[in-house]
Order: sequence, then structure tokens, then C-alpha cells
Amino acid sequence: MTGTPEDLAEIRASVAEVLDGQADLRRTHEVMVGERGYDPLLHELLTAELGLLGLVVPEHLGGLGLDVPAATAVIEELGARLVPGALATSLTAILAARALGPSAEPLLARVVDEQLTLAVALAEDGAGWDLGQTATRATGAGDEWALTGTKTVVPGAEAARVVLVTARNEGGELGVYAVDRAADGVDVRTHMTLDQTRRLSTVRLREAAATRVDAPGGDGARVLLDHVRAMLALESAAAARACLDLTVDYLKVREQFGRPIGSFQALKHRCADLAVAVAGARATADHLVTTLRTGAATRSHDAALAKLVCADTLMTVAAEAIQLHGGIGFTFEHHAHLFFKRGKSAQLLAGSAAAVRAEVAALAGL
Amino acid sequence: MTGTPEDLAEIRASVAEVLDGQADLRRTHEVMVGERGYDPLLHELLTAELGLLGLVVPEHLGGLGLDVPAATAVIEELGARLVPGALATSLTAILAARALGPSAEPLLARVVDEQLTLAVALAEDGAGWDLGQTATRATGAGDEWALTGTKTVVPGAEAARVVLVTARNEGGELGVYAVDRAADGVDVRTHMTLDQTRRLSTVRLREAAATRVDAPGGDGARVLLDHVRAMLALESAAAARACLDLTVDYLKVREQFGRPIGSFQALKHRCADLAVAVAGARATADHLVTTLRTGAATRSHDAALAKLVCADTLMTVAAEAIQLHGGIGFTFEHHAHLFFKRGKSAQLLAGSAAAVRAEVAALAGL
Amino acid sequence: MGAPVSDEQFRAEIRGWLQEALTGPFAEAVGTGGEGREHEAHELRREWERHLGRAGWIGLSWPTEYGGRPATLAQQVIFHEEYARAGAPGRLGHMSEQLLGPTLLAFGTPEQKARFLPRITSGEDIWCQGYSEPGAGSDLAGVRTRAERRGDHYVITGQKVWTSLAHLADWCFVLCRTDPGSTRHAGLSYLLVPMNQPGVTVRPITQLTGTSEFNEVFFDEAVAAVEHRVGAEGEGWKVAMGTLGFERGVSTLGQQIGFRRRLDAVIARARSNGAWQEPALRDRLVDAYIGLEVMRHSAVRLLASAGEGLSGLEASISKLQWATWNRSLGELAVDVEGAGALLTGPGYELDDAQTHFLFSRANTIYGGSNEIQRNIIAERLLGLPR
Amino acid sequence: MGAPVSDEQFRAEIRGWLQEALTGPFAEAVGTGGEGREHEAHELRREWERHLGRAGWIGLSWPTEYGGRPATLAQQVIFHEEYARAGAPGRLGHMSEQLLGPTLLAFGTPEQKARFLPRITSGEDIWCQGYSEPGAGSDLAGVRTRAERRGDHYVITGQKVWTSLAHLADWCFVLCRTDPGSTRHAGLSYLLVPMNQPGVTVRPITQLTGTSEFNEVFFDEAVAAVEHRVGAEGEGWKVAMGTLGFERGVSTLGQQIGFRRRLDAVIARARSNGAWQEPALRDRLVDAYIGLEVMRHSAVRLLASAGEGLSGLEASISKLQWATWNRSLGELAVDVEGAGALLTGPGYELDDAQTHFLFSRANTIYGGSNEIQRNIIAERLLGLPR
Repeated sequence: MTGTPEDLAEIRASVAEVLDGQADLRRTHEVMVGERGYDPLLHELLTAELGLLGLVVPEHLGGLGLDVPAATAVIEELGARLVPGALATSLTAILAARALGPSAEPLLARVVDEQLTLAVALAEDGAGWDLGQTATRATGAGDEWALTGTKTVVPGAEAARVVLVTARNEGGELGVYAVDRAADGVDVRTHMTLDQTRRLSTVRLREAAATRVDAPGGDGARVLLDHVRAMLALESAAAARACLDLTVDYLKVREQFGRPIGSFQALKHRCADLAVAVAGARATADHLVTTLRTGAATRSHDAALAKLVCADTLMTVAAEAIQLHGGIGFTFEHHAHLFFKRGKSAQLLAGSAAAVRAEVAALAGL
Repeated sequence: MTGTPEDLAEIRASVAEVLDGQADLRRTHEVMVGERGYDPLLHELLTAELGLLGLVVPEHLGGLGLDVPAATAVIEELGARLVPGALATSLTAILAARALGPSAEPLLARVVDEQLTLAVALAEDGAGWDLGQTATRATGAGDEWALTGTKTVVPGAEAARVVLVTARNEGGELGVYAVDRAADGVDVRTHMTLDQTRRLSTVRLREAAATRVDAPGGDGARVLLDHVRAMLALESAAAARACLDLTVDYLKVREQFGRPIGSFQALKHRCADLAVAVAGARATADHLVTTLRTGAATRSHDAALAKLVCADTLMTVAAEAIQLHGGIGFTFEHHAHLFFKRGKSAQLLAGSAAAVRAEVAALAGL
Repeated sequence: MGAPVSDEQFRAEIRGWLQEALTGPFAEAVGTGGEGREHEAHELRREWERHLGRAGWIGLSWPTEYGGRPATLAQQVIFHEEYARAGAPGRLGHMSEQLLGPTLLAFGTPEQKARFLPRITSGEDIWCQGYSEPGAGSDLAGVRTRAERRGDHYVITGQKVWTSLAHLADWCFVLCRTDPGSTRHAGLSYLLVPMNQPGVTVRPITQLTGTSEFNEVFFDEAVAAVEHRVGAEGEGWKVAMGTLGFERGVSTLGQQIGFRRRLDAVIARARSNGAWQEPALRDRLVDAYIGLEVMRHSAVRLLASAGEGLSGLEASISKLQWATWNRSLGELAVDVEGAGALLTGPGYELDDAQTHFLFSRANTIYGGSNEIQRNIIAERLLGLPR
Repeated sequence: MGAPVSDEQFRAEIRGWLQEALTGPFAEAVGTGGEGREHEAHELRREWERHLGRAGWIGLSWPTEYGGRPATLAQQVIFHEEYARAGAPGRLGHMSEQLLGPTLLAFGTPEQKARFLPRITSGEDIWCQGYSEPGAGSDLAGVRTRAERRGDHYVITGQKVWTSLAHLADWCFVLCRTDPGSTRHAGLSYLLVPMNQPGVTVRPITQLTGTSEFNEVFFDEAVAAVEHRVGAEGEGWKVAMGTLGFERGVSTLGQQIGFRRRLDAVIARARSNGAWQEPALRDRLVDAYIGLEVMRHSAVRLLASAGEGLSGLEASISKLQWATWNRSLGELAVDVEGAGALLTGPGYELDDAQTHFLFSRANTIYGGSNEIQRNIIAERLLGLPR
């Protein structure tokens, strides 16, 4: 594997094939109402067997050494099927760790070595995703840190073995720390969620042992936030497309008044508008992948903008999907509502529309 | 005439008949590009001959003594045909004067006696329609006042003989004053306007002789502002309806792809949404008429809300009218753009959407 | 109870009665059974129907011989306003009173009226509606459920969906195809079918809220008496359309009070959690307020011109307005909550904002979808060609 | 000029050339002839076309034998970007270069190419487009203009509308019905008609801006040589559709620079007059920025996958995006101005915001209306049934 477009297409295709067999929407539907809320066997298959965690980890750390697009392609395929669990957050954390440079190499080596799934914990009550207001404290030095604080609405924590956490040291500096879920002083409480495909947890840390992942003086916390937004953007763009496909397929076969309802012009025009939105979201997500790949300085701007555009697009498409399906789209057994709920969680996580829009404006220098 | 619903319908019908003959849209199109920008003969006909200025002036002041809805019906009929000039502003000023009570009776008597057309001048550079920031000064006392200041974007002034002006006296109190256009120190400069059916003037006052119209200690300026908003609301609701009718009639006859384009479902659904908006605007305008008629305490709230809703509705309908007419709707000789431009002037006059929305929220106690 | 009362008297009476009932034996029923909460407190709400009936609050404006009570259109609105204001429970008798009753009054035989109407006004019988079918959706003329006449009975086979309250109902009014060769609007009949018989099976539909308001109803050689056919054989379409007109009737007006309560609750929440300070959210809240004012003025205007009831056209405009408005408010409610709205109780237990957000997606689908309403408005109000 | 240059070299070259030309003899032409300003500075812009042609900037990627110049797709985009950035004048040669040229390259005879293309690349000939007809609008297949063959000529009678530049053009490419019994797509031919002949009359259409970009063109026994028919007789539809594809081509990508300039101007105005402090307006401005970013990413994505050119589908998405975006920005521009935007200069002279506001209403109508684009996307991209 050298990371050519053909390699990339092959990786995407093989992941898609596995997911189509093991983690299609019907399976997501089953898994999300189970006790765990995710499929441990799928996690095992994609990590230990397929080695996805090592995909973009450098070769000298034991990984396959592929570039960013290999991981983002997998995030998209997971997103299109709304796969629950810590697979997307793991790849997101790995991408973020890569971007953090040498200081994160020990973590990356451990990820491959121990096949660690990861979650990313940023938000706090009161602070939300405003990094400047982070109140979780880190005490210690060098390799030995103890974290105290509470992180809320953490995706992936129910299925992750390590959680990346933002915290402030005694000097007031914000940093990124890795905490083992199983360590003393770590309490993960997973909630039932409106978006059943994405459980959220409260992570309480009381003098929990941690290692620092980012280099002092850097913008590690921001790197983490940008990558979480990128995850939401990529998932949403892929899900929006899948949801539109689902809807269009239905409109082609469903008949009313003696005609396929997809032949009614009012519905056609609405679908056309959705297709335009989906194309825009996809292009914006693609651009973000390029930004992450090249390490461009526009990362924060592009991630914020893409999360806003893609989450809104998914919400628009999914809301129309329910409406265009009519009564059947309102049933629990149908998939439309999964996209709808996923759209709302993508909108509300990692910053409200107002906050993210203001960030985009500031970062764009408007 | 006793003001029964039947009387009202009769007044509306007879005014509509005159306007259909003398002031239909085709005529508006001609008049608006002329030098004056309005039709003096129509003004003469509706005032001196039909006596519309006396319609709602109390009988003891020489008027017909009808109630508010008689005047608002005329404003609506003028609005539906986008009739330029000072007819609507005259009726608006008369309604406001009625609401001001005994202090305004001398003005009302003069209006009937001399067949005065009226304009209302509120806005100033910098202040806009924020009454609190009015800078025009009134010096004097009793019946003799002198006004100094500049009013901008004044509708109707090009065709009015008297202008009602808000000004602040030496005690800082805001009041309503009547200024004769022909008086010394009054300079009216009329501009060409984006909305060609509504010319706007700058009225410069330098020690101009004036009489006070409202009673000290009251909220005369607010009464005036509310009535101007009411005028914009009523005109817009009526124009929106006329514009939708125009468009629907076109869609019924215009053929493309071998069918009347009104049979295409996408266009039908858009027209249905417009019809819902028009019905809402109309109901809101009707409610405002009731408020003005009963002197309800909700006047400021209802006028602000109605101006917002009705102006936006006209803008929406007119924008769709151009689009649904296609190329022909983009030509100057077509009427669609007159509604479109009128919609924008209704939106931007008497307070921006943001300012008026904030007022509505405050007045509603939200 | 025969003499007409003034609107003020009427309002005072219903308000007083509701207050007494809802602070007394039915205190627990307050707030139950609203939209998306149809699954709540069935037993209590069934008793509530009887309580309402005994007090004479069912069948306003119906003839007194059937247990009705004289009431003007304005008073019917007042009833709905006060009912909503009091937070009284969602009506199990909604279909019976708003749909079947008016249909029987308009199309029923004297015997049918005498038999069924008093049991509606007394709150005893609960009815459900058998119109929609799988695969037909908004296209009611696509009914495929068959009813074959055998002597003095019809034998019914087919399937209905989106039947709310079917699991509680005593009777179902069912649109069936009695002429097997017919298509579309022709050949349908309107039958009254007892639910408690071997040929009827009810299966609840789980909705995206995780709860079940709606059901599938399977008819497998279920039986209805010929004398329980409303209207002539083959004229069921006309009868059903009459009912649809009533469905979007006067209760819409009273509904506004409930909407205002919802809006006020969302605004209060926004004020308490700081969302009100966010201009974009505040604008949306103010726009929701303005939209509700527009609906209120529209309703008053309709009421002033309505006389006997609302036409289908006015009802279509009203349905499109409120369904779309309420759906938007549902989304606004969770946006005001922010990310906290993503957490539910155990077992997918939803709070008011979450329930509103999810359930209101049905508003624009049921009772004639937005698309159907737009068709009606475009063709029948604006006269655009088919 | 034969050897390929790098993109950087190319950009430096065109940028330098434009700067020299537009600070020198063509300084007065800067900013003229944009959207809604087609009526400006005709003589100077005609000379500008020849200046462009002499410098070899017309016919990028066309064969050098017709005066073209080797240029990659990326370089064509660079040309449009730099052109917009420099504020260079609106192109009178737009139809010639973007529409007719590619059509002749694809469908023309060697003689037609040799005769017409060099006069396009030299900036000598100006062409206009004769497609739309009164009563046909977006339905090009409804063409009724007839062309009757008489010996080596066609004799043309009929009327075209929305013909921009007709009053300046030397030639018009006209879609005519050559088979009098035909309907719809069949029986049409694509003819090249000289404008300077007795049978052709041009009448300007006054638009809602008060200016005239567009014209009506009347053909009254106008003449075109049979050898100037492009494609076979009766195959004009296929030829014209090829041209429509080109129309929405690569220039769309360069257009973005112009959009950004417009947006920046509106934002600058909002900052200077205080509108930026108004959250609702600021949100709309930021959303416009975001919308433009999305269009930019879409364009880059298309470019990366395009190879030879854009497909009609991608072009439809792009057209719908930019037309709707630009129309919204036009409204935003006057809303930022506030009530002051209601005053014009004498003689209805419009400023930039007013021109943008009014003229942009045409964006969603011409070149295939939004409705036509939605039909195309729904049927050809999504595969929804007709």
C-alpha cells in the first residue's frame, strides 16, 4: 500500500464490503437498542482482524503508514451506515494524535500494539465546547499526571479503552491527556440518547492517572476539537448522501394515485434541491480531507465550516426523508429517523450553530 | 352611510371601480415614470369629487363620520394597484389625527375644508425611525411653533400640501406638528426611487411655521409611527394578494412543454405556499384594522407585527411572481417588478426587520 | 341545560368545571395523552370521557335528543380554549366526537343516530378511524379492503394502518370496497364495524418516538351489519370526505391555546438557560411567536366568516400553517436545550422538548400531508389546472 | 507561444498583461459591462476584444491553427480568476468564445472552422445567440422560427427574444425549424446568420433595471447560406444541446472570484454603516460567505474530476447554486444599505447594490431557469421518473 488513489479506493471498497455484511442499517437498528449500544464483535473485526487502527499510524510505530484519506474514508463508510460505537472516534483520535507530532507517538504505538479503541472528551457542563473555559485540572509533570474534572456528552466512551481528555495544568495551560478507562478514579456513565446510534457518556475523573499526549506550548486541544468537528462533518456528509439515496430509491418504486410518487414534480424539485445540498456538503468534506492531509493552516476554519454545512445538510435531507416517505417514515422500524436523529446530534455536538458560525466568521477574518 | 358591513362593501366597490378605470396597474406604470410621479387628476377626483378625505372625519368637523374600516378599505384598494402619490398617506394621517383626539380636530376640519392632501415625516438621518432619537426641534408655544430639522425618505410629500412632522420642543418632549408645504422655510426635495411607485422626499425645515397637532403629554409621535406601519401593512397585504392573482392567472394560460405551466406540480405547490402566506397577511391586516377601530391598547404591537408580516409576504410573493413569469417577468413593461420593488420599500421603510422584530418582542413581553 | 347561555357564562361554566374535576379525582390526568403521549393513562382517560359525558360536555351543538347541548361556534372554540388552558388530558373520544358524530348527523339513518350518538355523548363508546391502508397513504381512493355482502352482513377482509386508539376502541368506521370491480372513488362503502370480534386483530406500530399511538388493524372475515352502513352502498367516498372536512374543524381554533403554552414554555426555558441571549435563537423564537399570532388572526377571521363550519379550503390552509409551525417549534425546542437535549431517560424516555421534536414530524404527514394540502389549495382555491 | 507553460507562469503572464492593459489604454473600461451593466462602454469594450485577441487570450485550449493557444483546464480557470480579480470589462465576446466556438469545434465543417474561428480568436467578430422565442421560454424544443430552403440559401422568418448583444453582433447562431411539419426536438437546424442584412431587425427589451441587456430579434425573410448550417439538416437540437453544455462550463469556476469581490464589498459596507452589528444581517452575511466557500469547494472538486469539461449534470448543480446564491446576495446588499437603498440617482440610475438586487433576479431565469435545472437534476442525476 503506497496510498495511491487506487489503494484508497480499494481500502474503501473492502471496508464497505465488510460493513455491508456486518454493519448495515438493519444491523445498526438492532445494535443501537441493545444494552451496550454497539457491536463488540464488529469492533474486534475491524480493529484486531482488519487492523484499521493502524491504517494511518506511521510504519515505524507499527502501523500501515497510510495517509489521512485512508482513515477519513473509513469514517465516511461508518457514517453512511450510522455505525454506533468507538470506531469513528478511534480513527478521529488517531488522526488528531498524528497531527500532534512526536509527543503523541508513544500513544500511537500503544494504540497499534494493544489495539486500543479511543474516545475524545472535550465538553464540560457550563463550558460546552469553548476550550477557553475548560475546567478539568491536570496536576503532575513529565509522564505522570492526575486528572480531576467532569466531561459530558462524550461520544464513543462506552466502547473505548482510552479517552483523550482536555485539561488545564497548574500553569493554566491547556493540554491533551490520555486516560485509561479502567484506571482508578475514572467513572464512565453512558446515557441513553435521542440519537440512538450515538450514545453519549459522562466521564468523571478524580485524580485519574494520565499521560500527556500533546507538546507543551502547542494548540493540542484545538487540534482535538478540529478533528472531532471533522469527524462529524465527514459522517454527516456521507450519511446525507446515503439518506438521499434511500429516499430517491423509495420514490422510484412507491406508487400513489397510480404513479410512482417520484414522478410528481413537486417531490422531484425538492429532491433536486437536496442533491445540490448533498453535493455541496460532499465537496466541503472532501476539501477538509485535503486540508487535514496537507496540514494546511486553515484547519480550524475548514473543520468548523464543514461541520456546520454537513450537519445542517444531513438534518435537511433526513427531515425531508421522513416527510417524503410519509407514514412509513414515521415508524421506528424504518431507517429515516436514524438519520434524522443523527443529524440533530451532529448539529448540537462540538458547538452550537451560533458558536461555530461566529468562529468561522472570526477565522475567515470577516 | 352608517358604517354597516354593507356600506363598507359599497364604499370599497365604488372606489375600486373608479381606480380600475383611472388608476389600474397600466396607469401606475405610466404615471410613475412621469415627472411628478403621481396623477394630479386622480388626486383631484378622489379628494374633491369623491370626498375621500372626509370619509372618516367626524361629521361635526365636516366629514362623513364613517369608522376606521372605510379609510383602510381605500388604502387597501390603492395598495392593490400600487397607486403613487399622497392619497394613502393622507388617509393614514387622517386616521392618526382621529386617534390623537380633540387636539387634532382643527387639522381635520381644515383637511375637509381645504381638501388637503397629507404626508407623514418621521425618519431622520442617523435616527431612522427610532422616535427616541428624533432631532428636529420645535420652538414656540400654544398655536405658534417654528420647526427646524431634516426629515428623510418621506413618502407622499411630492403630492401633499401639509406634512405631519415629529419634533422635539425645548423641554425635550416629542410632539406632532403640521407644516404647510408652501410655507417659508420648507424645502421638499423629491428623489427618484428604487420603488418607482413610491417617491420619497427629503423635507428640510428651517424655522418653518407649524401648528401642534397632538396633545402635550401624550404619545402622538408613536400614534403617527403606528399608523404609517399600518399603512404599509395594509398596502402590502392587498398588493400581495393582487400579485398572487396576477401570477396564478398567468400560470393558467401560459403553456410550455404543451401544457399550461400552472399544471406543473412544483409550481402549484409553490403557489399554494404563497396562498397560505397571503391568507395569513390578510388576516393579520384585518386584525390590525379591528385594533385601530376599537382603539385597543395593542396598537403599537399589532402595527409593528403586521408591517413585518405583510411586507415580507409581499416580498416573497413578488419575488416568486418574477421567477414564475420567467423572462417576461424580468421586463420593465411587466407589472411583476412593481410589486417586487414595492415589497422592498415596505420592508425598509418605518423600521428595519430587525428593529421592528425587537419591538414586537418587547411589546409582547417576550 | 336547554336554554342558551352567553359566551361569558359558558366560559365561566366550563372553566369552573374543569378546575374542579382536574384538581379533584382527575388530578393525575392533567397533561397526559397529548401529542406523542397517546400511550399514557388509558384507564384514567377512559373514565375521564365518561365524566365529561355525564357533565354534558360532549356533543356541543348536537341535538339534545342525542345528548348534545346547544352551543354556538364561538362557544365550541371557548370549550377547546379552556380545555387546553386547563391542561386537561388528551381526548380518547376525539375520533368519536369530531369525526364519526358529525358524519352520522349528516349522513346517518335515524336508527343509526339513535343508537350510536347517545353512547358518544355519554363517553361510553370509543371509535377509531379505518381509512388509511398500507401502500395507499394519502391516496384514500386507493382503498383495497374488501367488504362482501352476505345476507344482512358484510364480510370484511383487508388491512388498515395509522389507526390511532384501535387497541382501545369499541367501534371502527371503515372505508371498504364493496364493488370488487371498482377503482378509485367509486364502489366504496362506509361501514361501522365492532372491534370486539374474532375477525379483527390490532397490532401497535412503534413510532420513531419509541412509543405507539398508531396501530395496524387486520380484518379477516370481520363482520358488519348492513344496517350499519352509513350512506348508500358505493357512496362511501362522499361520506368519508364529509368527515375529513369536519376533522380539520373547529378544534383547530382551540388548539392555539395549547400552542401558546408550548411556545411560552420554550421561551421560558430559553430565558432560564441563556439561549435567549443568542440572537439567532431569539429571532427564531420571536418568529415563532409572530407565526402563532398570524395563525390566531387567521382563525379569528375564519370564525367570523364561518357560520356553520369551516370549508375544506380554509381547513387546508389552517392545517398547513399549524402543522408546519408546530414542527418548527419542535426543532426549536431542542435547539434551545442545546447538547443536553441529546440525553434521554432510561428506556428512551423523552422529555417534553424531545417528544415535541420527534412527534411533530407526524403533524405534516397525518390527516392529509402538507403535499396533499398544497394540492387542494392549488387546485381548489387557486384554480390551477390538474 | 506553442510550448506549454506551468500554471504559475501562466498566472504571472495573464496577471501582468491585464495590469498593463487596464492601467494603460483600457483604464476606463475597468468595471464596465458586468451583470446588469451590459449597456456600458460598447465602443471601448469592442476594442478590448481585439486587444485581447491580438495578445492571444481568446480561444484558450483551441487548436493553434484557428488562433487558439494551448492551455490546460486549470489554466483556463486561472485566466477567469485573474480576469475577474483585475476587474476587467464584461466580455462582448462571451457568446462567441464560450458558445459558438466550442460548437463549431465539435460540429463544424473544416470550412466553417477555418472561416469563423480565427475571427473569433482575433476579437473581430461578435456573435449572439438565437435560441429563446416568445411563448417558448425555457422550452427550447418549442422553436417556431421557420427556415425554408431555397437553392443554396435558407430564408428565415420568425422571432427570437432574450438575445443579448444582438444590437452589436455581426452574426447570430439561430435554431430554426427547417421541417415545417415537425414538432419538438425533431426538424430543427442550427444556422449561422449574418446580422447586417435587410431581413434582420433588432429591438432592445427594457428590463426591470430600466436598462437593456437583452433584445428581441425579428427575422423577416432573412437569409443564411446552406454552407453555414452547423450539423445536418434536422439535427439542430443535438448541436444546440452541445452548446448549452459548454455555456455552463469552465467560466463558472473563474466567476467565483467576482462573487468574492461582491461579497467583500457588501461586508465592507456593512462594517462601515453599522449593519454588521445587527446579528440577523451579520448571520446572513456569514452564511453568504459559507455558501460561497461551498461553491468554491464544489468547483475545485469538479475541476479535479472533470478532465475535458463539465458534464451537463455538474453544470446544472453549479448553475442552481450560483444563481440562487447571487440572487440572495443582491437582496442582502440592499438590506445592508437600509432605507437609503430606496433612493436612486436621477433617471433611475442605480448603484452597485441596487443593480445587483434587481439584475440578479435574472440569474435564476436565464440560461436554464432554476426549475429547468431541478428537472434535469431530478431526472438525469437522481433518475426519478418523468
